Formats: sequence, structure tokens, C-alpha cells
Amino acid sequence: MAKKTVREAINETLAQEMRRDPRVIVLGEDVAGGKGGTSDTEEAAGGVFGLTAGLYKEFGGRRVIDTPITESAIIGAAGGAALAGMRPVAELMFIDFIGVCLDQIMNQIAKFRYMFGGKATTPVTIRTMIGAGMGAGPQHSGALYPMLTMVPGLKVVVPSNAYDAKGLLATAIRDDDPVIFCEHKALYTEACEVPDEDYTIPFGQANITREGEHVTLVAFSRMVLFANQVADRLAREGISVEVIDPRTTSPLDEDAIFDSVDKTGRLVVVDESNPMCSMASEVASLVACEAFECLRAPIAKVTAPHTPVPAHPELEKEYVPSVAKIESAVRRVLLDSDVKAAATG
Amino acid sequence: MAKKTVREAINETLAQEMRRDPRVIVLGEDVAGGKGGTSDTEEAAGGVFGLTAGLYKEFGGRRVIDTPITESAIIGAAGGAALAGMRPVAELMFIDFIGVCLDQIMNQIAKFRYMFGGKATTPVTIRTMIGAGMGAGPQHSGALYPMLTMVPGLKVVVPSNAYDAKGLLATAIRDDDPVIFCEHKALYTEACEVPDEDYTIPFGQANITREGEHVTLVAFSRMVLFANQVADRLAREGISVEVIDPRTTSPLDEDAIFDSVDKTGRLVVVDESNPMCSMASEVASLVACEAFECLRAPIAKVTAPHTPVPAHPELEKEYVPSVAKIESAVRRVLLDSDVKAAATG
Amino acid sequence: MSLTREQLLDGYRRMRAQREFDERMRREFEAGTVPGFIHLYCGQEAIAAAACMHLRDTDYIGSTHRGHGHCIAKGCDIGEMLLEIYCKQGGLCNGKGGSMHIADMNKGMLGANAIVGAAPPIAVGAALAAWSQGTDGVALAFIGDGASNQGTVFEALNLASVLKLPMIFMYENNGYAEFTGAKYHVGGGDIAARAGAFGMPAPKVDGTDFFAVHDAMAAAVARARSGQGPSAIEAVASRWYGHFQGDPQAYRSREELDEVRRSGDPLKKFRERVLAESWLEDSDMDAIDQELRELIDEKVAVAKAAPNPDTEALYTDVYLEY
Amino acid sequence: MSLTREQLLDGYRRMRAQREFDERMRREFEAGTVPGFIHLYCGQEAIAAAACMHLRDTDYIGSTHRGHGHCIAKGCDIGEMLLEIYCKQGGLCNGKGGSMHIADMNKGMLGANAIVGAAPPIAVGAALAAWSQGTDGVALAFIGDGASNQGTVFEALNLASVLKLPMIFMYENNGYAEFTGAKYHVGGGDIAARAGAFGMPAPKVDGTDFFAVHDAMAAAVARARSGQGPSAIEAVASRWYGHFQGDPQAYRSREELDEVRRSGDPLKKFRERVLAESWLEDSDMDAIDQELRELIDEKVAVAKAAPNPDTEALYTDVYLEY
Ligand SMILES: Cc1ncc(C[n+]2csc(CCOP(=O)(O)OP(=O)(O)O)c2C)c(N)n1
Ligand SMILES: Cc1ncc(C[n+]2csc(CCOP(=O)(O)OP(=O)(O)O)c2C)c(N)n1
Ligand SMILES: [Mg+2]
Ligand SMILES: [Mg+2]
Repeated sequence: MAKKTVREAINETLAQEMRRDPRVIVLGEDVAGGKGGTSDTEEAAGGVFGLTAGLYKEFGGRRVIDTPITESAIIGAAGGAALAGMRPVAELMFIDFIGVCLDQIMNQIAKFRYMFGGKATTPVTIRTMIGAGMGAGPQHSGALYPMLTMVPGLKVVVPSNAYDAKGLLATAIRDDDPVIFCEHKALYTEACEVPDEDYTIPFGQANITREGEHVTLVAFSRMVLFANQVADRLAREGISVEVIDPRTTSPLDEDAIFDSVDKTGRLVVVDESNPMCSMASEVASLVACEAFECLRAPIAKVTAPHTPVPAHPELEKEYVPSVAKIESAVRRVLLDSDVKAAATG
Repeated sequence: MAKKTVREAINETLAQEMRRDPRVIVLGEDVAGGKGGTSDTEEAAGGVFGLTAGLYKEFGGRRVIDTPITESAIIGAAGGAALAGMRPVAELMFIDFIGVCLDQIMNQIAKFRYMFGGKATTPVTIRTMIGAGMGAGPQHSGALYPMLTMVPGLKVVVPSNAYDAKGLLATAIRDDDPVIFCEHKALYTEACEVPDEDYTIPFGQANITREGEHVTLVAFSRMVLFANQVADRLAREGISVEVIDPRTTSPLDEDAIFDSVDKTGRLVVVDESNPMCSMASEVASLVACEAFECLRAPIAKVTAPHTPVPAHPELEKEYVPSVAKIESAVRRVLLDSDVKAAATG
Repeated sequence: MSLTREQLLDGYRRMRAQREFDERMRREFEAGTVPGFIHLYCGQEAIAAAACMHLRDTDYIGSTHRGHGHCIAKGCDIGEMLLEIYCKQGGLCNGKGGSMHIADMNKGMLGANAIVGAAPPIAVGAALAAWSQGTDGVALAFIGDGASNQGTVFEALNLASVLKLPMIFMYENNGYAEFTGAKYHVGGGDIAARAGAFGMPAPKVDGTDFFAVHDAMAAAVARARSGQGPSAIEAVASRWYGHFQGDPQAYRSREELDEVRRSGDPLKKFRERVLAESWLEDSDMDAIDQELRELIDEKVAVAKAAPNPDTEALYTDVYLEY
Repeated sequence: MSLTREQLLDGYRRMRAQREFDERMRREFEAGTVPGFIHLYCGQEAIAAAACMHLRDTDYIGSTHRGHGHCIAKGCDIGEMLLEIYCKQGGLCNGKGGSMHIADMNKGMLGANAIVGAAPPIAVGAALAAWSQGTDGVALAFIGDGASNQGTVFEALNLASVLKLPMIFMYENNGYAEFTGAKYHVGGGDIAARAGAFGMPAPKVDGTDFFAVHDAMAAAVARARSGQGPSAIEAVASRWYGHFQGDPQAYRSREELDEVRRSGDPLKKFRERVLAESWLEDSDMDAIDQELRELIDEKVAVAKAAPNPDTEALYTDVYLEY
């Protein structure tokens, strides 16, 4: 099997899904990128980061649609086209831009099915970039998926590797509910083995990337890479860390988390989002409410601080939860439970 | 001292703050309400629910500014005017409309101070209505404060009574950071004793509305009323419930919550928001991380379900956390801890 | 005048149904039988009727909070609409949407919408679907004078213009956005000119004149169906009642309201014209009036008596599968 | 020509400083010394220079992601700008904003902005502050051709028009929004007409002609300061380089780029004109060139050598008090 980057996996999936179903269309700013230019190609770019490269050439301008800078109209049009029978894949270049189109996401697309009494279907996929680490500054670096996870009617996908990105994107495009597909920009060049043929990965099914006994580490998107590193490092000391990658935040595979905590008795959650009302808080609270009896130690959350993302590369590095911070949280939780075990035992 | 409704308290505070500081201006849709009409008054309405009544007459059209339907421009202009030295109070009629202006709130106003290196000050207050219970349907009934609580740079206020509304609004308007002031529409007609003179209530300082020993009940906005009812009802059975009204979700008075849980060992959090990444999750996770040793029972969250707000009045009633649901959560937590106590004791 | 007798009767019926419906809703609301709050379309009926006569079930419209008339004109079932306004089981949205969210995909009705300015991008999406698939379908968005100020509406205009979509923007200038007059809130004072700036035809017509709207719409639809791109129409017609039912309208003078009642009735104007031209007779229209009165009487009674949705309904239909 | 020698020299200096700055940034970026990514303003310098010459420190501008030129023209300190672009302590934003967020309240610079279309409402707010307080202050927003499609920009136009605010909308049509041409993305093809639809004057000028921009701006500022309301100007000037530095620009033909270099240099045009008219001499301008080259050499060296902010800085300045 060939190694492919996340970027390649996504690009390939878009092409395969468009071939598979003529109702799939792609729209967004510069998704062809070259319309209205003076060179002889109308697809000069294929998206700012090349994610949609080749699609315009293969599928033409009525299925690969360059738009003006007009996020509300992009998302709104995707919603309307979906109600009218298409399966649009809209690109919201950076998730930070939800500020100019959230209404169409939150009050329209997400609610159509419910507020129309179950009689409307809105198979929209919104692809968007998340995350810090590229020096893109305070308005282009957010990991805002909690803001959309909280919205009823949306499904939210946060793939952590190329294999998952391909299978989850296919699922997203074939799903009849609206899906937010969050691509971490720092993962685009990460590669792993990815089959050429298409396949799907169900939503709401976590991936256990490391099996372990002593502590459960739930991590999202890019944080899964860091969590795996922590698990590998601690394994050398005989500390056995179970890493759970939920893959989707909504639906969330609660059972996988409960099962793991049932075994380990300890939980650390890693989330690149700001701390308040984060996925870290969500997962921690779920366990504190539903699996309290299993807990042998305080839960630990490792998140970005309650600050915007600074432009300075060093500050930005400090902003993102690091391997070191995750490791120390894991050690703290183990220590705490020793203390507790000692106290009660 | 006279009894005043929340509506009266807010209206009075706006007038007092405008008298106190000429830099305070009010802008929004229909805040005068009558501009461009044919009757001889330009202030025919004073806001859709009368919250700004009388202001136009007293302060004139350069301080009480009717705008077109243009939320991005309302909030953006408030931000720009603040940078230029004013202290704008912008009205976002329903919090559900953040979908069309979130960028100005989240990426601009909230971030100016940070991304300009601490050299800009943005004393904007955004007044907005939250909550279900009025049959206003899926797009006018959200309790979306968690979505703004998660945004660094914003302060978020959720008053539960007229006295607090007055003191907290004065604090908001005098605060040099941007503040989201969330008025629950079902509270407008609730009255209590409110002094005529102006006063402030500091942010980040919870109000303990009922003192108790057995269980801590943290509730926000309208839910405080329900929580108080539960406490009063259970008191008759000898169950002593401590009710905490944090009054602001950001900053959050964590210490008040920790102190209470330290005493009671049990926590129930009530939040009218949707469950995922809610304030209920936030508070529950904080306690599970920072005050785990105090806990003698699983935490319970009582929230709205993961659904939009339905139009049907009976379904809407079922949507909102009820006194009965809160009461049963409290009983469950007490029972659970008995069980646990029995098991370990 | 190129309208057949059938078309004239159809147009009249669509208008009368709207009038009868919202006048009845007004009385019911005052009597306290209607949940939530409602926004009446009285005075604007000719716009929806004349516009929707040109549309097929496979064409789409996007509507507003003041959507009853649009729904009726687009062919939504009146009984199911009433069930919805009463939030009952079997309503077009099974009681979860209410007055401000009535939708019917089978009739190409993309939903009333409680967010001002939200429908135009959605309707543009329906036009984009037709354009992408190469059908001759069209889409139309109703836009209030107040909504004409919302950024989303301009974005919809521009996207439709850039892609040359089969789209019609129907501005309904009824003089007010809630309590604020269009004279104040429309910068520059000319709504149609806003659409014109995107290079599309944008005539302004008397929205109480069924025939004027009908003609303007004929041109816009022809243009759209033949792939020539979007159009806009500004139809001017005063709102008879308050913003929502119960609004005391202190911002409007007695004289203005009298004048509206005197000169702003599209049904009266229609009747006068068709009689004067001898296209129809009083009895033709009286029969329709009678029939619709009975229909709505009956359907209101049914709606009031219908069962509420189960409590379980709160939790269903959030997703198709989760 | 009503410009004094001092004004001409001032205008030239503002343009040359921008050019020198961004050409240097381009070389530094290619050499890998600059963090993040940068958007160069080369080719558009006359717009910022001629516009900002009419403004005082107490007047405000709102800028874009392509903001270096705007900052310089509005009087931001070049050394502090460089410190910011290098994300250093002492930079205008203490290293937290970077190239896309440079701001300086003391100079009336409300910030470069990485959200397309976000600055116009903010600048309108500054105009509203002046209007509310009855000063003769004005505000200006720079708006790209791409940004002219964003809903927020239309809302800003309308609000300024409704309130008759002392506001100037400076469209900078540089032909592209990222990789997509204005010929494609501007529905109707006429950016100025969009502002015109709100009833404000909206002349279109050659943005590489300092004098043309200067004149249009004089009229707009006079109108604003005297309480007559907003204006817009569409200034057309090609972008010399890629959208961001490093963009290979496959969407532009060789011929187009050659033509831009040949005819699209505002500094060259300015020099030719002032020499032809004998208003200035080569030596006047050469001296400025030399001086600015040395200044920027020096300030770049300082910026590179300056200390990083402490890690602690990550956590400060979120609030004034929390
Ligand atoms: C985004 C948004 N802002 C404000 C409102 C509140 N609101 C509801 S209807 C309305 C006035 C709409 O005026 P117009 O578009 O002229 O429609 P009309 O009511 O006259 O039919 C307003 C301000 C809303 N629902 N959505
Ligand atoms: C809301 C938003 N959408 C998209 C982008 C991505 N983006 C950054 S610059 C740009 C093009 C802007 O074009 P224009 O306004 O013409 O300015 P120019 O780059 O030509 O100066 C785009 C699409 C953004 N930053 N913000
Ligand atoms: Mg209106
Ligand atoms: Mg441009």
C-alpha cells in the first residue's frame, strides 16, 4: 500500500466521491483558483493549499465552483443546493471564518431537519482548516471545533491521520446530515499507508491508537500524534497509556472512553482548543458524571490557554499543548492516584 | 426600597450610565424605534421589548442610535467607536443572531487587546436576549452563552434577577474589556427590590442564593430561579441544598464552587444550554479536575437536550431544564453518594 | 393583457387565500388561540401571488418571518400550514417549526426564516443546483426592505451575478423593518439600485398591482430559465398591520394607516381592474371568496382539534442517523 | 496642481517608504528571516500615500491583510512595524499580532486585519465616534476588490450612508483576490457602482496616479469633515507580486506581469510627472530614497537583533482585568 499524506488522501477522496456520485459538487474560494486570471488555465491553484487540485480539470466549472469572498453565500448556497438534491462539499478556508457565516451553519443547515419536522435532508459537508502551528496569527489559527460540536444537528469530524481522513471524508460526503470536516493544517504533510480504493469509516467510533492499562489519554486531531508520542515514551518506563482518538466529536464515542476508564481508572484529555467549554471539558465531565465510580484519580485536562493564538512562533509553540505538558499531566494523574490509593488503601 | 422588574432595572441603569458618562452611547435595531416613521415621535418603541424606552428622548439621536438590520455593522461599529474612545452599548436583539456578527465579536473586539499587544482598549458592552420559554421557535430561543464564554477576551454576564442585572450592567458598561450581557427574556418581568441609586457588582463573584450542606447546585441565569425552588422544596424534607449563581460565566468564580463542593461533596450543575461543551460541562469538569478529592458522588448535569428549541410550547417546556428534572438530579446524586458511602464505609 | 381566465382566477384565488388566511390568523391571535407570535402579510398578497404563478413545484422559493402568503402562493397545503401554526402533529413541520419556519420541500418551499436575510443565500443554492445540473429550474427569494440591508443579501446577489444563476430577488418594500421606516434605514433610498449595481435588471413596481408584478416577474423568469442570469424586482406595498400581531404601531400616523387602507388593497385593485376590463365578473370572485372562507373555517377547526406532538418528538429528527 | 513642494516631498516620501519597506520584506522573506507569511503592497503605494496625506493622527483608518503600506502612510513608526513583523518585544503589538495585525491607536491605525471585510465596520465605528461627539474627525477603510464582495462591507456602506457619517471607503482594485481575478468575482464588474447605490459619490481613479487619488480624496475628506456624509473611491492599481510572498501566480500570464511592471509603477509615474512639470528635481527624490534605504537597513538590523517576548507574554493582555 502506498504512503499518502493527509493532503493527498483528501484530494483523492474528493475526486473519487465526485466520480461516484454526480450530485457531489465542490464550492469555495479558489477551489479552482485561476478564474478571471490571464493565464490560459482556469485551474491554476486548486485551492490555497492544493487540496482541490485537479478537480476543476476533471469535473468542470459546474461542479467545481470558484466563488467570490462570500462565506455566508458559500455555506448558504451549499445548504440550499442540498435541499434541492445536491451533495455539496463547501470549503470554508479557515475555521476562524465561521464568524462571517455561522448563521448559515448553526441556524440554517444544522436546524433544517429538525425545524422542518424531519422532512428535509441537508447532506452538506463543510471542509475547513483548524489549528495553530503555522505562524498564521490570531485570526487564522483557531481550533474552534467545540463551537460547532455544541450545535445540535451538526456532525463534527477531526481526523488525525491520512487513513482516517480518507475514510471519514467519504463517510461525510455520503452522510445525509450536515458534517463539519476539520483538517488540521499542521497535519497536511503527515503520511501513512492509505489504500487507493475508496472506503468509509463510521462516525462515532473511536480509534484506540495505543492500548494501555494505567491511564486513558483522549486526544483530538493533531493532539493524537502528541498523545501517541507520550504513550511511546512512557511505555519505556513501564507506564502503559491507552490513547483514544474519538475521530468525531459529534457523535462522540462515549462508550470507548467509558470502557477505557473502566480499565485504567485515570483520565487525561488533550484538546488544542481554548479551555472553557472545550471538548476536554466535555469528555472530563462525561466521565465525572457517568463513570465516576471508575475514577481512581482526578481527571486532567491539557488544553490551550484562555488566550488568542499569538503570532510569535515561540509563543505559539507555548500555546499549543505540547508533548511535555501532556506527559506531565499523565504523570500527575498517576501520582495523584497513588496518593489517593495510599490514603484510602 | 422599590420593587423593580429586570426590564426596569436595565432601563434605569442604561439611563444612569449615560448620564454619568457622555461617552456611553446605545446603538441597535429599533433602540429608539420610530425613525423614518410617519408619527410625530422618533422614539415610538424604545426597543422591541421596551428596554431602551426613554433614552432617545433624553439623550438624542447622536447617543441613542437606531440602525438598519445590520448586526455585523452594529457590533463592528461598536468596536471601532470603542477604539476611538467611546463606551458603546450595542444591542444584539437575540443572541441567536451571533451567527451574522460573530466575527466582529470573536475575531475583532475580543482580540483587539491581545493581538495589538495590550495597547488597545475596547470597552464595548453587548446586550442580548437569551433563552427559551416564550414560544419564539428554533431561531430565537437559544441559550448560547457557552459559545461566547469559550472566547478569550470576552467577559460574559448572565444575571438571574433585577438587583444583579442593575449592578452587573453598570459594571459591564464601566469595564474596559468587552462584555456580553445576556438577558433572559423569561426574566424580564421578574421583580425584586432594587435601589434607585447606581451601584456595581464585581464580575467573577458568585452569589450564594441558598446556603446548604448536602449538595451544591450551580445554576445560571433563569435556572437559578428553578434551583432556588428545588432547594426550598427539598429543605422541607431536611435536604440542605446550596445554590450558587456564578452571575458571570467568564470570569467564573471557581473558588466559590470549590468551597461549596468541599463542604457538600456533591455537585449538580444546571444550564439551559445544549449539553455538549456547555457551562454544565465546564463546571463539572473543573470540579472533577481540581476538587476531585471532595467528591462523594458522581456529578450530575441538567441541561437542555442536544436538539434545537422546538416551536411547540409543550415541547419547549420539555426542552428547558425543569424544577422536576433538577430535583430528581439532586436526589440521584444524594442516593448515589449514599450507595458509595455504603460501599466504601 | 395576456392572462387567460384560468390564470386570472388562479391569481385571484392565491391572493384571496392569503388574505383570508392571515385575517383569520389575526382574529385567532387576538382571541389567544395561536401559540408564539405571528407576522401578517395583509396588503402584500399580490406580490407572492403574481410571483409564484410563474413557478413550478420544482422551482424553489426562500421566504421570511412574514411567510404565510409566500407559502400559500407557492402551493403549500393550507390545512397543513394551519396545523403547523398551531404546532400540531401533522403540521408541515410536525409542530417543531411554527409560523416562522413553515417549509415544504415537495412544493419547492425552502422555509420561512426567522433570521432576517438568511433565505437569499439558501435560495441561491437552489438556483445553483438547477444551474449545475443543467435543468431550467429557477429559484426566488423574498426580501424585506429591512432585510435589504443585511450583508448576506448582498452576498447572495453577487454570487448569483457571478455565476449567472437562474435566480430572482423579490424585494418587498412594505415601508418598515419592525418599527423603523425604510425612509430612514435604506441608505441611498433606492433598494432596486442595490441589485442593479450587480449588473442585473432591477425594475421597481407597484406591489399592490397584481398585473405589474406579474409582468415584471414574467421577464425575470424568462431570463432565468433561458440561462441569462439573475434579476431583481422591487415591489412596493404597505404593511397593513403591525410588525407582529399586537404591535401598537405608535411610529405610524393615523393618516398613513388610513391611506394604506384606502389605496393599498391589492385585492380591491385587482377586482376593479378585471371588472372594468370585463375579464371576470363579481360572481367569479365571490365564489372563490366563499369557498376559501369555508375551507379555512374548516381547516382552522381541524387544526385546533388536532393532537399535540408526543413529548418524544422533542428528541427526534435532529439527525437522520447519529 | 495645488500641492506645495513640502506636500510633494511628503507624498513621495510616503510612497518610497512603502516601496523600500516591502521590497526589503520580500527579500528578507525569501531569505527566510521573516516568520509567518506576508502580503506585499508594491504597486499600490500611491493609494495609501495620497489618501493618508489628507488625514490627521486623530483620524482613523481600517486596513487589510495587505497593510504594510497603509501603516506607513498613516505614520506608524517603521522601526516598531519591523519589530512587529519580526514578532519582537517592542513591536507595535509586542510580537503577538505580526504582519497581519499591525495597529497603532496613537496614529489612528485601527489595525491590519486578517479577516477579509472586517475592517470597514470597525472604521465606520470610528467615524461614528467623531459624528456622535461632533468633532470634525473622519475615518477611512481600505477594501480590496475581493473584499468588496463580503457582506460586512455592504453593511458598513449602508450604515455610513444612513447616519451620514464622516467616512471614506477606499476600494483598492488590484485585480485579484488571492488567485481569482476581479473580472470573475465582481458581479456586474463595477465596484464603485456598489457604493454609488447607497447614494454616495464613488469616483473611479487610476490608483497608480498619486495625483488622481489625491484629488479624489480631497473631495471625499472635505465632504466628510463638513458633515455631508460618506464617499467611496475605487482606485485601480495592479498587484506586483503574488497574493502572499511565495505564490507562483500561475493564474497570471507573462504578458500581464510584464505590462504591470511596465506601466504600473506609481513611483515612476510620480517622478516623471514632477520632473516634467519641474515641481521637483531628481536630487530631491534621490535624497529621500537614500535616506529611507539607510533607515530601513538600520531598522531591519535592529528588529532582527531584538529580543523575543518572554514566554509569559502568551498569557498577558487578554483582558485589562480578569
Ligand atoms: C438577523 C436578524 N436581525 C434582526 C431580526 C429581528 N427582526 C425580525 S423581523 C425584522 C424586520 C424585518 O424587516 P423587513 O425585512 O422589512 O421585513 P418585514 O417585517 O417588513 O416583512 C427584524 C429586525 C431578525 N429576526 N434577524
Ligand atoms: C473572511 C475571509 N475569507 C477569506 C480569507 C482568505 N483571504 C485572505 S486575503 C484574500 C483575498 C483578498 O482579496 P482582496 O480583497 O482583493 O485583497 P488583496 O489581497 O488583493 O489585497 C482571501 C480570500 C480571509 N482572510 N477572510
Ligand atoms: Mg419591511
Ligand atoms: Mg485584490
